[in-house]
Amino acid sequence: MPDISVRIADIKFQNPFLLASGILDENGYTIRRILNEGAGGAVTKSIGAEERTGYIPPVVVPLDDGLLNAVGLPNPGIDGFANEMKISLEAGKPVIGSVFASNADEFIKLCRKMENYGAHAVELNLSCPHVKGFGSEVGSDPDLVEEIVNSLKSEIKIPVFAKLSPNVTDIIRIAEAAGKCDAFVLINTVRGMAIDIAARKPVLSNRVGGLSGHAVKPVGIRAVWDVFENFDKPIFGVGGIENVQDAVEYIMAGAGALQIGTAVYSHGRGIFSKISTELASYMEKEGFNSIEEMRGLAHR
Amino acid sequence: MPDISVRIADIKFQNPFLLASGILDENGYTIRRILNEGAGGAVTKSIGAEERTGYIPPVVVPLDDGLLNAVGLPNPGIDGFANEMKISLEAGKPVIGSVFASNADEFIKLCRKMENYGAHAVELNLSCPHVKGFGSEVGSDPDLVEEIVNSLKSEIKIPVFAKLSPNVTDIIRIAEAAGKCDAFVLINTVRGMAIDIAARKPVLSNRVGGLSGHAVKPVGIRAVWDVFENFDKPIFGVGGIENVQDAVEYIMAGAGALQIGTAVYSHGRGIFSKISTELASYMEKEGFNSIEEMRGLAHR
Amino acid sequence: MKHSEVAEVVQASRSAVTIFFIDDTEILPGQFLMVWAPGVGEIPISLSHLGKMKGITVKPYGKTSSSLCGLEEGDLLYYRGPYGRPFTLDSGRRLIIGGGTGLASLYSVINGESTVISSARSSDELLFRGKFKCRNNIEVTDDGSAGIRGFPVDALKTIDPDLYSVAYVCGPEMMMYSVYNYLRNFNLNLQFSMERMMKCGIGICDSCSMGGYQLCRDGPTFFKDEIPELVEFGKSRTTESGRRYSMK
Amino acid sequence: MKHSEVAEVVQASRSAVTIFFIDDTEILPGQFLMVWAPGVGEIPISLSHLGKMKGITVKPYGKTSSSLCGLEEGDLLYYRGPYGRPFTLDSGRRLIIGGGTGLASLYSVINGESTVISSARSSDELLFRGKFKCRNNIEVTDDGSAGIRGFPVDALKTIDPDLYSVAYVCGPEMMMYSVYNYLRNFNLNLQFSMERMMKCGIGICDSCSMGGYQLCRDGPTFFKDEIPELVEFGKSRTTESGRRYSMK
Ligand SMILES: Cc1cc2nc3c(=O)[nH]c(=O)nc-3n(C[C@H](O)[C@H](O)[C@H](O)COP(=O)(O)OP(=O)(O)OC[C@H]3O[C@@H](n4cnc5c(N)ncnc54)[C@H](O)[C@@H]3O)c2cc1C
Ligand SMILES: Cc1cc2nc3c(=O)[nH]c(=O)nc-3n(C[C@H](O)[C@H](O)[C@H](O)COP(=O)(O)OP(=O)(O)OC[C@H]3O[C@@H](n4cnc5c(N)ncnc54)[C@H](O)[C@@H]3O)c2cc1C
Ligand SMILES: Cc1cc2nc3c(=O)[nH]c(=O)nc-3n(C[C@H](O)[C@H](O)[C@H](O)COP(=O)(O)O)c2cc1C
Ligand SMILES: Cc1cc2nc3c(=O)[nH]c(=O)nc-3n(C[C@H](O)[C@H](O)[C@H](O)COP(=O)(O)O)c2cc1C
Ligand code: FES
Ligand code: FES
Repeated sequence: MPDISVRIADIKFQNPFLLASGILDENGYTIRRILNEGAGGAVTKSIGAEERTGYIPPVVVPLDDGLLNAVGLPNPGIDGFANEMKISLEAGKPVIGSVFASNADEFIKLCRKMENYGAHAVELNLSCPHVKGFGSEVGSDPDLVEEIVNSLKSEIKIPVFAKLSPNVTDIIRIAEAAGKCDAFVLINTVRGMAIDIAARKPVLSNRVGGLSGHAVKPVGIRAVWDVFENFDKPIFGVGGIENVQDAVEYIMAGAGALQIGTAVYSHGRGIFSKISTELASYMEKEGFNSIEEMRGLAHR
Repeated sequence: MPDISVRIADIKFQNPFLLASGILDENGYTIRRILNEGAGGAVTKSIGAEERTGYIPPVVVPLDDGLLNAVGLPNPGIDGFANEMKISLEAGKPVIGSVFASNADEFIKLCRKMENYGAHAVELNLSCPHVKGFGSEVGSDPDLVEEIVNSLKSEIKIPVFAKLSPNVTDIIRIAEAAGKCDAFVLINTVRGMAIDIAARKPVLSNRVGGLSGHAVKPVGIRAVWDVFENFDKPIFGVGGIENVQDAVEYIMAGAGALQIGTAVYSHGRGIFSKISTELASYMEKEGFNSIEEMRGLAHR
Repeated sequence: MKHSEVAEVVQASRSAVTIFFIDDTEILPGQFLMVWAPGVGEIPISLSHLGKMKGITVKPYGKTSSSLCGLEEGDLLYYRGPYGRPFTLDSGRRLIIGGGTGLASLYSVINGESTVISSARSSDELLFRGKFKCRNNIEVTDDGSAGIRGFPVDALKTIDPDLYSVAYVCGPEMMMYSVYNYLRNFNLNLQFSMERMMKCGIGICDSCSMGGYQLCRDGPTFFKDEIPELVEFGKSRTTESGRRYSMK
Repeated sequence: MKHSEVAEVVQASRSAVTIFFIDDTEILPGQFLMVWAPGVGEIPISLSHLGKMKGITVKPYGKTSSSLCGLEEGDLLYYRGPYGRPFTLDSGRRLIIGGGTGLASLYSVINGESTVISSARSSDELLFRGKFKCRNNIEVTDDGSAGIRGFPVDALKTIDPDLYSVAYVCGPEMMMYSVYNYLRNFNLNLQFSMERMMKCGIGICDSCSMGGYQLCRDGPTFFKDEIPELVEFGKSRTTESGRRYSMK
């Protein structure tokens, strides 16, 4: 059987499919279950310094070809998340702590705590498109990104992953600024909005949200492709992965591992074990022995 | 019957549905037919100073929920387009000349010719995402955009429309730079890519292309919403309009008129007359007398 | 978002109302809708009435439910769904145990041979009084203003659960927890409709999870043998922010 | 993109080959595929062979067609489609007029009672020689190396078109234009499969348009009464850039 495990920044994942940040990863019991049911690893909900309740529902709008969301980064604050990390880690698989903050100092504090909680790595949310003062507002300022990543790399021992936004003029410029990170995570959601014409109102209570799911796959593929062309660094591909073909497309574009978010809604939690089996059969049929062999193949 | 005609920058359109730039508008006979078959107006293929053959096919990739294209701005050059404009204008409806260039002087030359050909307005392609040196490379530089729009406004008599890209960090900043234009056109395609995993190659010969169609509608709605909130200027909404609901969603977000591209492929040329009839019935049923009455309603 | 015109609004208790609307979709007992009050909020609401004329029964708690309770005939009701795993309709005698608006989701499984234990704070909060298809209705109120003073478990002690083939239960979590701990020792089947905060309704936000299961998708219906897996049931829950607190 | 394994490659003339592959999709006579040679290009190609085993017959012109002609058994053929309006199969005797690879798209409509006029520059370029289902085959070559020296119209003058109920025509545009101008005066039905540059194949790029109709979508088949509407037919066409030039 081909080997579908991957090693990114010295963390070994039994399969390349991680649960993406913000999807069923706020409650430790849920993370533990998803890992036990077959995810190769999990990224937690993005956690900040202070407790936030997030936006009033509607926080999601299911669309034909994707999902629009503006959950508003609800989270119990880093201290309140200690127990959830503990429960999550009981699965014995890698758990990556996602964090958001507006400056380097705050990021350091959060990441130190994640490190103490036993997170295998931290993922910096430099990309959430719908919360003022955080996410892509931070992640679109190259100087700030550089300061954050560089100071984290000198303060934190566990690997640092930078999750970038596609909602920027030049993603390469931002990736350069985050150049010291241990891996890139591409992409977060694409800014979007939906109006209900009968109610004559935006559906999301926050009005603007982020588009995810199948509709944004081409956007993610292009981001992974461009970053792979320009940097020699691991990439987590995320955005619209629903089946083995999507996964292989990301790998051939340059991703060394993958994250799945919206498809957990459209295909259920079972997607992790299903897609892992499918990937192994695909590799067997095509004669690939490892994911590394497939990685970036479309660039040749 | 409700009045579905609109007036933008003093140009009267019998219905608010224009053919978008780049879709069936390179050949004068095609434009003439589409206008005769029911489009309210047409925007031409983007025309440059010199003849360009565009990219080698594949230039389009039909996807489940949209279309990826990198046609590469083929065009006969502004001089070679004179005859097509003549044929197009025989339909007796507004024809808007789309042009692309890399600096203000070139834009002026092109727009002057379009004016001489009888174009009712010019649309500046500041947004094509896949041609080096043009389109969004120009359109993401606020200083350059400002110079182009301002100098055009002093040199050209016909209205100037600025077509902006969603592939920028801050569309409001670019809209401000284009602040002297007579109307905004939102949006052009979203940068994307598709890889064929059996061939292990990007499908488009240019690799990167632009995503259009239903998948990008939320991106367009959000752009129109944000620009409407910030500027008191007409907006053409474009991106994923396939049916009357989509059209009304754009109008309620702030669009005063609409353009249709990809749906001409997915629904055929007949879409213009069909959607116009549907819009009239919708307005009748909902008690709207004019499009102006519906415009921006979701902002209340 | 779907929308339907409100056909009728009927009082279901002093404060709760049943909103009727026409929707041809097949919806099964125990499923719920995410109901939107534009500009206000969106909340999960069970269907109390099925068939071509559908009905939801809402009690005004906070902003969104209160806004819904203000709907009138001819207004539009906005919603998405149906969502969630329905009840299965077991044959044999049914024991129906509803607390507060929890009874709404059970209303459509009541048949002629059912016994309904309906509970509320006080008599005027009891839902659907006198409107049950069955003759056996045991009322329970916290303040004793009607029926038995106390909680549903007190009513259970007055009957023999093993005369029933199945119990359908819905209500506040602590009420359900005590009912569960009582009834698990009997032979009848159990179908519990669990209730937690639900922000998305589609299994993506984690706000409704219990022991790793999403109530909005794996539930809200859970069967007897599944309930032990819901390790948080009756013990701890998370707030809107995801902060965990103990229920004990 | 779809892909199928090449089952067999057979010579169809000195330079053209027929590539056979298995595809269960229903494809009708006159429809075409957009065939992709990865890393090279994508071109429209008609189906010459229908049924479960499909076949395309390609002549090497430029890069893409030459690359396709180099495919071997076991290689993958990439394509999308089928696209375009098919021929309708009229009853009665069929007159088949094919110039160059134009004959490929006509091959599947040839039946026992057909007369085939096949034309090419020279004898070794004639497609499918001796492989027609019918006995009547009039060959025409520019250089006279086989059959009549000249053009299909010269062959038409040797027969009575009104003995046929329909003519199916495909070939270079000027050839089709002369055939049209000759045959329009007779009573038989006409079905022309038009050919122009096609970049997208799906009716969006305008590269294949004639008189406002997209050959890739409204055509490539056009009927007798429609041809006058194709005002550019035989008169002017546009290059890859969209530059118009006169064909006269
Ligand atoms: C599957 C399901 C079905 C339901 N069916 C019905 C029904 O048929 N009829 C009905 O009246 N209600 C039903 N509910 C409960 C209903 O969704 C809540 O009453 C509603 O969310 C309250 O919203 P609100 O905006 O009015 O209150 P808010 O303004 O949001 O809150 C008012 C107070 O109630 C608290 N609160 C809100 N929601 C919950 C909750 N789910 N659990 C605990 N506390 C909460 C808030 O924290 C706050 O203190 C159901 C809930 C679920 C999960
Ligand atoms: C509906 C349709 C069906 C077709 N079916 C077949 C078929 O069954 N078999 C077959 O061999 N060919 C067929 N063709 C023609 C085929 O598509 C062209 O031969 C092909 O595009 C040449 O591509 P190339 O890349 O090899 O040549 P290129 O390298 O693109 O060009 C070689 C030369 O041919 C010219 N050229 C390319 N395409 C065309 C064109 N469409 N019209 C005129 N000149 C052109 C170029 O300008 C250049 O001078 C069909 C065309 C159409 C529109
Ligand atoms: C409901 C929802 C909540 C999300 N929350 C976060 C978050 O807190 N932090 C983050 O970095 N990304 C968040 N994302 C983005 C996802 O992690 C992912 O990047 C994006 O959805 C694209 O992947 P997908 O198409 O597989 O969902 C969220 C996405 C969704 C749909
Ligand atoms: C094949 C194709 C070619 C296009 N060419 C141009 C162009 O030349 N100039 C331009 O401004 N926009 C061009 N566009 C963008 C469209 O005008 C439009 O902005 C976009 O497709 C979104 O609208 P839609 O979803 O209705 O297609 C092109 C789009 C497509 C699909
Ligand atoms: S309500 Fe979001 S997961 Fe259940
Ligand atoms: S080939 Fe593009 S419109 Fe026909």
